[in-house]
Order: sequence, then C-alpha cells, then structure tokens
Amino acid sequence: MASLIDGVSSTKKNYLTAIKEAIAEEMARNPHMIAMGEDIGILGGAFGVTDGLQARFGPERVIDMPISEGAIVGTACGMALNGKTVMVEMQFIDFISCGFDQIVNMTATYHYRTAGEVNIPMVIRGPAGGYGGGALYHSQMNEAWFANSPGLKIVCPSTPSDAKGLMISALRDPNPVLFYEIKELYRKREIEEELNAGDDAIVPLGKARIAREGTDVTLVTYGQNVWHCLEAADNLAKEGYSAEVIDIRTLVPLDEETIIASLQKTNRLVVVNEAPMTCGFAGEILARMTTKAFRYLDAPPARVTRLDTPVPWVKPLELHVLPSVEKITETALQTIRF
Amino acid sequence: MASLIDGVSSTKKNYLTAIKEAIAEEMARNPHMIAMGEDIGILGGAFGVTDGLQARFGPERVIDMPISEGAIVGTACGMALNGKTVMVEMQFIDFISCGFDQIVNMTATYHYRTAGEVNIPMVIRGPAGGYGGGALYHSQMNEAWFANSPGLKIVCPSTPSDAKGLMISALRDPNPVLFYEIKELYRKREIEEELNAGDDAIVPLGKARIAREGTDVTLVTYGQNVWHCLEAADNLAKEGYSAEVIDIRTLVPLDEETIIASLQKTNRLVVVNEAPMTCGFAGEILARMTTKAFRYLDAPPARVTRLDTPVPWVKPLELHVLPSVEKITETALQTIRF
Amino acid sequence: MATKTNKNSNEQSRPRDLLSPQQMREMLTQLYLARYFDVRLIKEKKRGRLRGTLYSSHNQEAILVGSLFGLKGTDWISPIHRDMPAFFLKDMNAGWRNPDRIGMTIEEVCAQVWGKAGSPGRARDNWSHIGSKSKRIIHSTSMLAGTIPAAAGVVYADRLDGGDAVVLTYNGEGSTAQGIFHEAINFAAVHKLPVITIIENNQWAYGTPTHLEYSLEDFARRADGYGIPGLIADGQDVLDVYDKVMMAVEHARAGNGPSIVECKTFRAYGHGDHDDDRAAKYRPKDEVEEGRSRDPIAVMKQQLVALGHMTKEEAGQHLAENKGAGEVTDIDFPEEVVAYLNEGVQFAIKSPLPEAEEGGMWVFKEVE
Amino acid sequence: MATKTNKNSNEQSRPRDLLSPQQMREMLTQLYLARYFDVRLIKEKKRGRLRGTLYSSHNQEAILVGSLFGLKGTDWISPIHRDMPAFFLKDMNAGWRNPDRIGMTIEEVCAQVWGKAGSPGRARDNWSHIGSKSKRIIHSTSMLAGTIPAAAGVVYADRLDGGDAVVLTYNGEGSTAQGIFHEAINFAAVHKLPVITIIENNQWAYGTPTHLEYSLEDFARRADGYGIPGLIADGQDVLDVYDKVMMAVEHARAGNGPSIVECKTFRAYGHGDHDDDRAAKYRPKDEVEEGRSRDPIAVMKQQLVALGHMTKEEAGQHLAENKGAGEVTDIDFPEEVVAYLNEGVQFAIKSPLPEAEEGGMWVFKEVE
Ligand SMILES: Cc1ncc(C[n+]2csc(CCOP(=O)(O)OP(=O)(O)O)c2C)c(N)n1
Ligand SMILES: Cc1ncc(C[n+]2csc(CCOP(=O)(O)OP(=O)(O)O)c2C)c(N)n1
Ligand SMILES: [Mg+2]
Ligand SMILES: [Mg+2]
Repeated sequence: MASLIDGVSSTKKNYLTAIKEAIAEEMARNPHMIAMGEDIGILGGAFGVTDGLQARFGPERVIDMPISEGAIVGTACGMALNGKTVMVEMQFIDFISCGFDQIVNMTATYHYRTAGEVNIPMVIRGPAGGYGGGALYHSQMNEAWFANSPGLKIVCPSTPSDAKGLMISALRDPNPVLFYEIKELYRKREIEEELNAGDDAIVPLGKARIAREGTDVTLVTYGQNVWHCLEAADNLAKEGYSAEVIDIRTLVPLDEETIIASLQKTNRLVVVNEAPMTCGFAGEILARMTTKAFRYLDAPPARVTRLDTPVPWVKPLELHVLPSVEKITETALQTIRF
Repeated sequence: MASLIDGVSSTKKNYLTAIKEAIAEEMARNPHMIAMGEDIGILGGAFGVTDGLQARFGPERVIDMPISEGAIVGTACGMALNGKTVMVEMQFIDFISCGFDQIVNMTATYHYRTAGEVNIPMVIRGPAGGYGGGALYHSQMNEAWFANSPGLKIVCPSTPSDAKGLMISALRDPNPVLFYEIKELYRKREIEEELNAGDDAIVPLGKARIAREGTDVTLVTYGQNVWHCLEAADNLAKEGYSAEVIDIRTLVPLDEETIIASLQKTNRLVVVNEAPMTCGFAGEILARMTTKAFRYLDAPPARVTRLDTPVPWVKPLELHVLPSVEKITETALQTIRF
Repeated sequence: MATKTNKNSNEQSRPRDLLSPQQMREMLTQLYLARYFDVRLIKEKKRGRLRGTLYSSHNQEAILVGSLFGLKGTDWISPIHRDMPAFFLKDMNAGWRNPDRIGMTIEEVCAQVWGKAGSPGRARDNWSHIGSKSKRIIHSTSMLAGTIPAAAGVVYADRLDGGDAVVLTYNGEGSTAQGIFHEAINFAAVHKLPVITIIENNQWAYGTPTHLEYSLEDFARRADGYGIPGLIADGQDVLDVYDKVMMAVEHARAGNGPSIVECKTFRAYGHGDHDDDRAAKYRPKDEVEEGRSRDPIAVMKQQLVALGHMTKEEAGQHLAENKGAGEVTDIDFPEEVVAYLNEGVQFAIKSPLPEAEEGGMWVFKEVE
Repeated sequence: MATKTNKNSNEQSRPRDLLSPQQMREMLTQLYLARYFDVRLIKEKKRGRLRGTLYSSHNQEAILVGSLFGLKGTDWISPIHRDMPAFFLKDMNAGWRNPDRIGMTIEEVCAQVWGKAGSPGRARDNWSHIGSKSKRIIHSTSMLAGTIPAAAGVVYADRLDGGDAVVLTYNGEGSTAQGIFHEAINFAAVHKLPVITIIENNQWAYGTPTHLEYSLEDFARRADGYGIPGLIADGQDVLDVYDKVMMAVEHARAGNGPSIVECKTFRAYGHGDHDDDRAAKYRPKDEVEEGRSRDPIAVMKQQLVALGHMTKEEAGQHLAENKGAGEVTDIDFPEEVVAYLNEGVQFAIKSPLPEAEEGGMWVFKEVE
C-alpha cells in the first residue's frame, strides 16, 4: 500500500498493467508456467492483459486456445498435474459456466481425492463485474458458485497494487485460484498507483485490507464496491458518522479476524457485493459474523447486493439492480440509527 | 399431510413411487409434456422413477437421450420455448455440472431477457444427497449454485406426499424448477405414506411445513436432514427442550414468514443442510433471519452443514463431514443454553 | 421460365433454377439492405448514439441473404452476433412491410440496437440478443453455439405437433469448438431433426486463425463424423449459398435430418468495431485484401448481368460494392433501402427508454 | 524371429509380427488375470465384503491387454469405470513384481476396491477413481469423458519438457456424446498431441443402445471430422487391438497427432452389478448370446495354437473362457494369476480403514 501513501516518485500504473506485470514477471521467473486462453497470443487478449506475452515466451507457453472453456480448464489441469503452473484466461468471467464441470469436479477436488498426492497450481482469471453496460453475459460476478465448491481459492482485488500482489501470490499458490478482475477498474485513472517489483509487490492471500478506518459502522466488501463504499463513507462522514471500510481481497480463505476486530469497535455490519443476493458471498459473511460475532452486533447486520436478477443492459435498469453509493449510504444509516 | 396422521386405510407408498405417480399423472393430463434423460425409456431410469413411462407414452415423448447433459437441458429449453412442458432427469444430480451453462445462462434467464415473452416450463430433477457411500460424484447437494442464479425455483421434498405434491406443482409451474430428490429416501420404508390422487395431492411451491412443533429452538432444514432434525428433536426432548422443526420444502421461493413466526416463539435458530458451508443455503437462511428477525434472536444463530469438503467415499469419513443427529443435537443445545 | 434458358444443359438442376429474375434482383436489393444496415450503424455509433459492440457482417451478407431467401415464414432461425440483418431479412419475401410477415420489422431491430423500450426484448439484453417466439427467431445468449440445442428442441417440438418447420442456426467457424456444438449436432443427427447449421467461416475467430481452432482443410468434413451431409458454399455468392442451403432444407424437410453448410468468406473488419485498429495489425494485409476482393454485391451484379436479368447501366446505378464503411454514402444504395432504414432509425430514436424498475421485473412468470 | 515365419507373405507387416511367442503367451495370461480380477471381485461382493458398484470388464479384456501391452512405462493412461484391470496391467511387461514397474500393484488396486487406507487415494473416492502421478495414471472423476482434456494436457506438458510419452484414454462409445469429448479431441488434433482415444464400443451405454447415442455405422468415422485417423479393431482379439493401438501409438510418437481406435465388443453383463437382472430384460437374448460368443480368451488360444505357440493340451489346461462369472472357479485360471490376486485381496483385507478425520483433510495444499 506504500505507493498509495508516499506518492513520491515515478509513474503510476493502472489495474490492468498491474496484472500484466505480475503475469509477465511470474512467467519470466517460473519456466514451468504456461498461459492459456482465447485470443491471448496473437491478439494479446481481448483487454490486452497478455499483450506481448506470446512474442516474449513463444506460442508453446502462451497458447491461443480454441473456443472451448471446458478443454481449456481441463487441459490446464492435465498440465498442472504434470508439473506446470497454468494461468487460464477466461475472455469474460461469464464464460466460465461453459467450463464449469472441469473446474468444480475435476480441478477443485484433485488434491482432496488423491489425499494430497496431486496439487493443481492453476489461476483462472478474467474480467468480471457490472456497471459497464455489458448486459447479462458480460457483467457477472459468479464467485458464489465457486465458494460453494470446496477446493478453490477466490480472489478479487480492488486496487492496482493489490491486483499485482495478489496475482503473484495466486500464481505461486499450489492450489487452484479463481481471480476476479474488475474490468471497470482496468484503466481507471483515479486509482492508479506506483507498483513494487518482484517479491516486494507480494500481497498474501487470505488477508483483508482496511481501506478506511472508522468507528461507527463496518462496511465489508470487495472489488468494485470498495470504491462505492469509500464514497458512501464520505457521505456518512458528512452526516457525522465514521465508517470503517474493509476490503476482504480474498474470499476463500476469508480473513475473519479483521472483520471481527472491526465489529468489536463499531458493533454494526453492512456487507456489500455485486452478486445476486441469494447464496451470494455477502450472505456468507453475514452468516459467519452473526454466528461468530453475535455479541458485538448492536443492530441487525445488513447487506446491499444485486437484486436477485440478471444484469440488464440499459443503464437505468442496470443501476436499479446493482448496489449503488446511495443504497449503501442509506443502508448504513439505517444500521447506525437502529 | 393427512395421510401422515390418520393412517386409516389402503397401501402406503414410498418416496420414489410418489414421484413416479406425479410424473405419470402429469404426462397423462398434459399431452404437451415430454420427458427426457439418459436411460429413462428402455431401462426406465437408473432408479426406476420413469419405469413403464415409455411403454405408455411412446419414445417420442419419453426420450432416451445421448449422454449430453448440455444438449439435454438445451433441447428441453427449445421444446419449452415451442410449447412443451419438459421433465428432464439427471441420472445423478451431480452430473448437472455438465449442463450448467444451459441452465443458468440459457434457461433461467429466458423469461427475464424476453421481458416476459417466453417462459420455460421445465423441471430438472434427479437423485441427490449423501449418506449413501456415493462418494464425490454421487452424493452432491449443489442447490446453492442455482440459488445464486436468478430465474430458477428450487424444491427439495422430504416425505412421499410432499414429493408427489411438489412435483405436480413443479410440473405445472410456468418457470424452470430444479427438483432435488433424496435418493436415500427413495425406498425408505419408515417414511412411506398414503398418497392422494390428482389435484388433491398438490402441495404448492413456496410454503414451508412445520414437521414438529416446539418452543425452545427452531431447527430449519430440508431434504434428508429433516429426519435428522426430528431425531435431534427427540434427543432434545429427553433433555427437556422442545424443538420446532421446519421443513422449508422450497428454497426458492423461500417461505420466510413461517420461519419468522417460529423465531418469535423460540428465539433460537439452528439451520441444517448437507451442502458445503460456504455460500450454502443454510447461510442464506441465517443471513435472511438475522437481517429480518434480529430482534427475536436471543442467541447467535447457528448452522450445521457439511464441512467445506467434497463428500468422501468411505463411511467414517463421509459421516465425519456431513451433518449428523449428534452434531445437530449438540449445536441446538449450545444455542439453547447460550 | 426465364432461368431455364440460362441453365447449362450439362449441369444438374439447382434450386436457383426456379428463381425468377425478379427474385434474383430482390436478392441484390437485400444484399444492399444488409450492407446498409451495417454501415449505417457504424456511422450512428461514430456519432455516439449507440452503446455496445457492433459485430460487422460486411462482406458476409451473401450468407444471410442466400440462406434466408428460400425459407418459409414458419421456419425458425437462430442468428448470433454477426447476423443482425437476419432479424429483418427473415421472411422478407412476404413483403418488406407485410404485417403478416414472420420476421422482425426494421423498427424492432433498430429499437433494440438503440436500447429502447420498443425492442422486442425491451432492451434487457444487448444488440443481437433478441428474438421472438411469434416471429420464430430464437433468442441467443452470448455463449457461443449455446443456442443450437434450443434450435434442435424447437423443431423436435414442431415435428411432434405435426409441423414441417426447419431451423437454420448460424455459427462462426471458431465457435464450433464448443462442446455444446457437438452435443447438439449429435442429438439432431440421432433424431434426424431438420437442423441446418450454417458455418460462417470467415477465417478468424476474434484474433485466432482457423488452424488454431480446428484441424481440417474444409470444415464441412466435420459433418462426416456425425453421418450427415456437409456442404460447402461460396460465401461471397448469394446464389451458391442459396443452392446449398436449399438442398439442405429439402433434405431436412423430407425427414432426412440435419446438415452442415460451410460458407467460406472473410471478415472484413475487426472482430467488433472496438477491434478494428488491432485487427489491422494482427491480420496480414494481403490476406485482408484477398479476402475482401470479392464483394458479394459485385458478385451478384456480375451474375445478374451475365444472366441478362439486369443491364450494365442498372448495375452501375448504385455502387456500394468494394467500398469501406467510411467511404460509402447513401447514394451508393437504392432509395428504398435507405428509406427503410431511416424509418427504423427514426422509430428507435423516438422510442422511450425502458423504466429503471423494469430491471427488477420478469425474473419469474407469475403462477396463475 | 519366430513370428516372421507365421507372417502371411501377402500381408503388410504388422506390429504383432515383432512379438515373440513368449510375449503372446503372456498376453493370454494377462487376459486370464483381467478376467480373474473381475470374477473374483464379483464373488467378494456377493460375500458382502465390498461396497459400491462393479462395472464388469468381462468379455472386454482384450481391449485392455492389447492396448497396454506395447506401451512404455513412461507413457500415461486414463482408464474409466470399466477399465479397472488397466491399473495393474500397465507396464506389466516390466515384470509383475518389478518394484520399478510404472503401474499399480495388485495390492494398491485391491486396497482401493476394499475402501482401505492402503489405496493410493486412501479410498477417498470410489472404485475406478484412482490414479497415480508417479505411475502415470490419470485419476478420473465420474463425469464421463471428463478426463480426456487432462490427458491432452499431460502430454502437452511432457512434450514441452522434451518427453516422448503418449497417453491412452479409454472411453465408452456412449460417453462420446459429451461435449468435453469433442473439445478435448479437437484441441489434441489442433496441436497434434499424442492422445490415443480407445473407444470401447460395447453396444450399450447403460440401458441405451448405440443408435440412440450417435448416428454412424462405424464410430471410428467420427475421427474424420477432426482430420485424424480412425481405426477399427476387433475388440475380442488381443492381437488386432494390439496392432491397431500400436499403429496409433507410432503415429502419435512420430509427432503426427491423435487417433481414435474403435474396439468393437459387447458388454457381457449389466451396466454395473446392480443392473444385471434388469439388463437381462432390456437386452434381447440372442443379441447377448451373439455378443458373448467370441470370448477373448478363446480367441487368443485359437491364435496361439494356430501359430504353433501353444499346444492344444496347454490351451485346455485352464478353461475360463465361455463361462459366466458364477460358473468359473479358481482351477479355470493359471496358478500365478490366482496367487497374484490372493496377495492383493489379503493385503486389502488387512489394510486399515482411513481415519474419520481424514474426511476433513487435504481440501487445500498448505502453502509453504
Ligand atoms: C462460450 C464463449 N466463449 C467465448 C466467447 C467470446 N467470443 C465472442 S465472439 C468470439 C469469436 C467467435 O469466432 P467465430 O465463431 O469464428 O465467429 P465470428 O466472430 O468470426 O463471426 C469469442 C471468442 C463467447 N462469446 N462465448
Ligand atoms: C456426465 C455423466 N453423465 C452420466 C453419467 C452416468 N453414467 C455412468 S456410466 C453411463 C453409461 C456409459 O456408457 P458407455 O460410455 O458406453 O460406457 P460403458 O459403460 O458401456 O462401458 C452413464 C450414463 C456419468 N457418469 N457422467
Ligand atoms: Mg469466424
Ligand atoms: Mg458402452
């Protein structure tokens, strides 16, 4: 986070560049790392995350795959079984549904069913999230499917330095990791940061980040909604309330301690995420906190999520179904004033 | 439920027969109903649920499908789009992962994305659940994936009369319904019941059932765990506590009123289900109740679920990871004595 | 019939032999219409009026016109991202403005592109993701090849009900790598369903060339593996597409099952309009030039002139062919084409936005 | 070489021509071993010692023995539900008890079947769902055809590392309808990966006959659609399977890519042992009789005798062929076969159960 604070020297970089750097650095460091995906080589990826990678590491290590998400994940699994570390790009995270079985039944369970003989170092990453007018199939946050499928770690960064640092950790993790990249943050100027190089950039999986300290209410979130929560916290400050914003960064494993510690202070909980409400990760955090931190809660915990709908295309409809700064602010106020 | 109580006359039937009757009655009633699945015709289904159906309704309406879960769901969706009501059998609910995209992205969203022009009357049903030594791929309860995918109703009966009554409702519902059949209950003698015929058998979707009344703690559950909770309630009674057991029967839509009414009385909540804990439906119920019935809760609500693991094969391991009467009893006692 | 005289006596009779000169000229007009739709949208987008991505069908219009021309209104189609003109070209021969036509009006299609409430789907999903049960157009998702099983199901149901509908499903060559493509074709083959899969083989799948997508010389040979006919058509030639598709349609309608029709063509621009600049880099210049050298409009004009169905003067009246989207103007198109599009665009612009609250509606159908 | 003399001078040379008489006799012994494994497990199951389902490979053993016989230890395999003998047959020619053999011991396989801690997977998943990275056997899930992409990935990685391993993946004919089958074969074809897919075409997929699963006469023709060789083998004849698989292996090892080898056979019993009674009803009796009329053990004996590699007396010493699982006894098998199995069974019985707490372990690998 250093780069956020000192702001002394050199060039700031965006979220996309951060991920790009992490992947390129890891491929250079680890000769057994392979990258696979649709259009990642010749084109350099739909969003350019892998731009230049094939020229540098060759078409055998940076593979332009047929449009077969199942085979992409499945062959990656075989390569990992045979000693490789594989980065798999989903062109949009929405298409992961087409490779679903290979993820939840083949890849996620490999270490479990072999009693530890085989582990699968694989990162499945891709652009995710709404607010960009992508409609039903280019806006999903479908992480809850995988949170309910044991054996997968799940990561979702909200800043460039976290994106880089968590990506390095994910690529070095011996387990399969799903990495949700927020495409609306890819090139967002306002959040650019200076980035550390190599090991100094590392951000470990499983540690939350306190994005803003506060005392009256804890807003727990990740991804794009971190920025909405920070804005909501500004609004709350105007009303005289101090909100703590926790960016969990890793969903599985979840850093429960940091949230509990915050609740000990604020005694109020609002969880925010973009996925549909029912069985989403916001509900999971809420459930864990009410079982584990019940005594600290002075008001009913609340969640602000997508409505239980797909993400519609046209702007007013999209904003209607997704969490907004207004909805978060309002819910936090209700929770504080309970 | 009448048949549970009066027990006067005629023959009792098992859970499997109940489902079979519902399907056959609906096929007879609705000439536009089609049944599809692997080995459902010539063989009559792996468990015999569709035994005799093809002989009666012909191979065009009772289709032995190639082993292609994606095409099964997808063609069913096309048939439904063109005026049919389709019953799809998954040979085991575990294989639904192979047809995942066609369910969550094609079928579930059809009504939404056409602004109501097209609805898809489809029931996807199949044997589910653990406790039978089926191991990782013949034991799943993967309903949470679909609960987080808007546009799908989800049903899971625990008794023969509910199985029949809910199946009829599902087959008459204009929306896609996922129907989880508990294979360990298929032929369980102890739970056999007399069944009503035709419309008298109907049990509406979205209404919970109070399986046992009580005052000290509310056990909310569905499927196989209903029977475990009833046993736990017996245990609790021996300790002097009165447990209410609510069988939600339908997960989506959820009958929140019945649960809230119970909590007003008991002020204690334990939710039990078989799926992995994280982002499972137990957590969802817990989250909804803490947001909506916080004031009634005198103790932290608890959940008893599968550990966050796959279901292992060998008995002691399987029992270790799944909810048991003992774990439920113990958790309920802790909640009561909080 | 006029066409008879033009038939080479050594040739077998072909479906095109039954087309009248008027019909063939209508084909050319429909090519203009498809092209104009595309270039008009590019212009509208450049003017900032449209959101989302335009997947241009420029240079591939003969596939749409030729495949749809001989269909009955009661047949079904299942277009995907690059097939937007198919929505209004369907059953066009019943009369562009015939209210009983079983195809979409230009107003409906434009309202969809503009994201307005006048769209048949009230603009809940984007661009090509519309459809209409009454117009017999299947609504696609983004998931490539994902609509083919639905197409199979639709005609299965139709056959059960005693209908004789066929369904045309459109698919890029790259999307054939999807598992669901295989599952659906296999099912259709087993049940001899009237499913015709048009492969628009435009040599590229986004940034990936065909040799990285499949390992065949002629993709049509994939059909052999399912025991079904695999036909190859010149995707620049409306009449050849028409012939091959109609052969497949007749085969299907006679109860003989599915076919694959590979139409060889070339993607004129980037994958989508956002990709135009990059595509200019990742595709070799001479490959692009060669691929675009046979504009379907020009090919059709040559044939009409050769057949004596059109004079050279007539052919030279509008010169949309061989012009990029940036160069072409309204005078390069027949007046009725421009007028038709204008009506669609005007409707779309005037159509209101859907209400925000609609975002929360229609997840489920209410139980009566 | 002895085999030379047996070669019909009109025939092309075949891989079998390089096999010694000893090797061919070993093939017969391995057939016995596979058969005995199967019937022994049926007996153990009837005695209530085993849980789960037995998917009998009775009558299909020639496919396993013939395909594995010519493989190198460093090659990979990917067996599925009906291929349990493959686990110990792999690299068997290195010596049944050779500790350096790259295949599973009978002890490991039996411990798995008995659900004991001595299983390579500590009995966390059932029956055929084992594997071993060091033995180069891919662990399958239940999801049919779901392991083929992993097989492709394994040899992709091997090739990158400079290896020359091929992989044999086994697949029932019914499972070829899965989308993932298509995706994996297509990928392997594009990259010319040494993936050989053995189709055990036993005419039935559970209760569904082949004509409802695919629409081809010879399934091997499916290969044409991927531009790869499709070979047909007589699945009752070890030597024919050996020939065809070795041709595919040589093709693959030379860098020419994948093949499909369809082995025509017939499922002797029900889909699994739970299905035996129903299968007797849903399958026509004469079809079953016909399908079981060429026991692979008998076929092999005839060949050995005809080649002069075995006397009639030797061939008559053990008579497992043409006997049902219920009729056959230990004296129908060579002593070393029975002894080998006995050792495995004894080990399995003595092996402890895994601890209950293991159920909660190994979800993730700890980060060092
Ligand atoms: C399942 C799935 N994976 C990936 C994509 C992203 N995608 C959209 S179009 C496209 C290329 C399609 O190529 P092709 O099928 O040849 O059609 P073309 O665009 O050339 O007409 C890709 C990869 C998608 N829409 N769906
Ligand atoms: C994806 C998936 N769908 C369904 C099943 C259930 N199933 C197990 S074996 C089988 C039949 C397989 O037939 P085939 O591939 O011909 O192999 P065989 O059993 O005949 O050797 C079926 C339907 C499964 N295991 N996986
Ligand atoms: Mg293409
Ligand atoms: Mg079979």
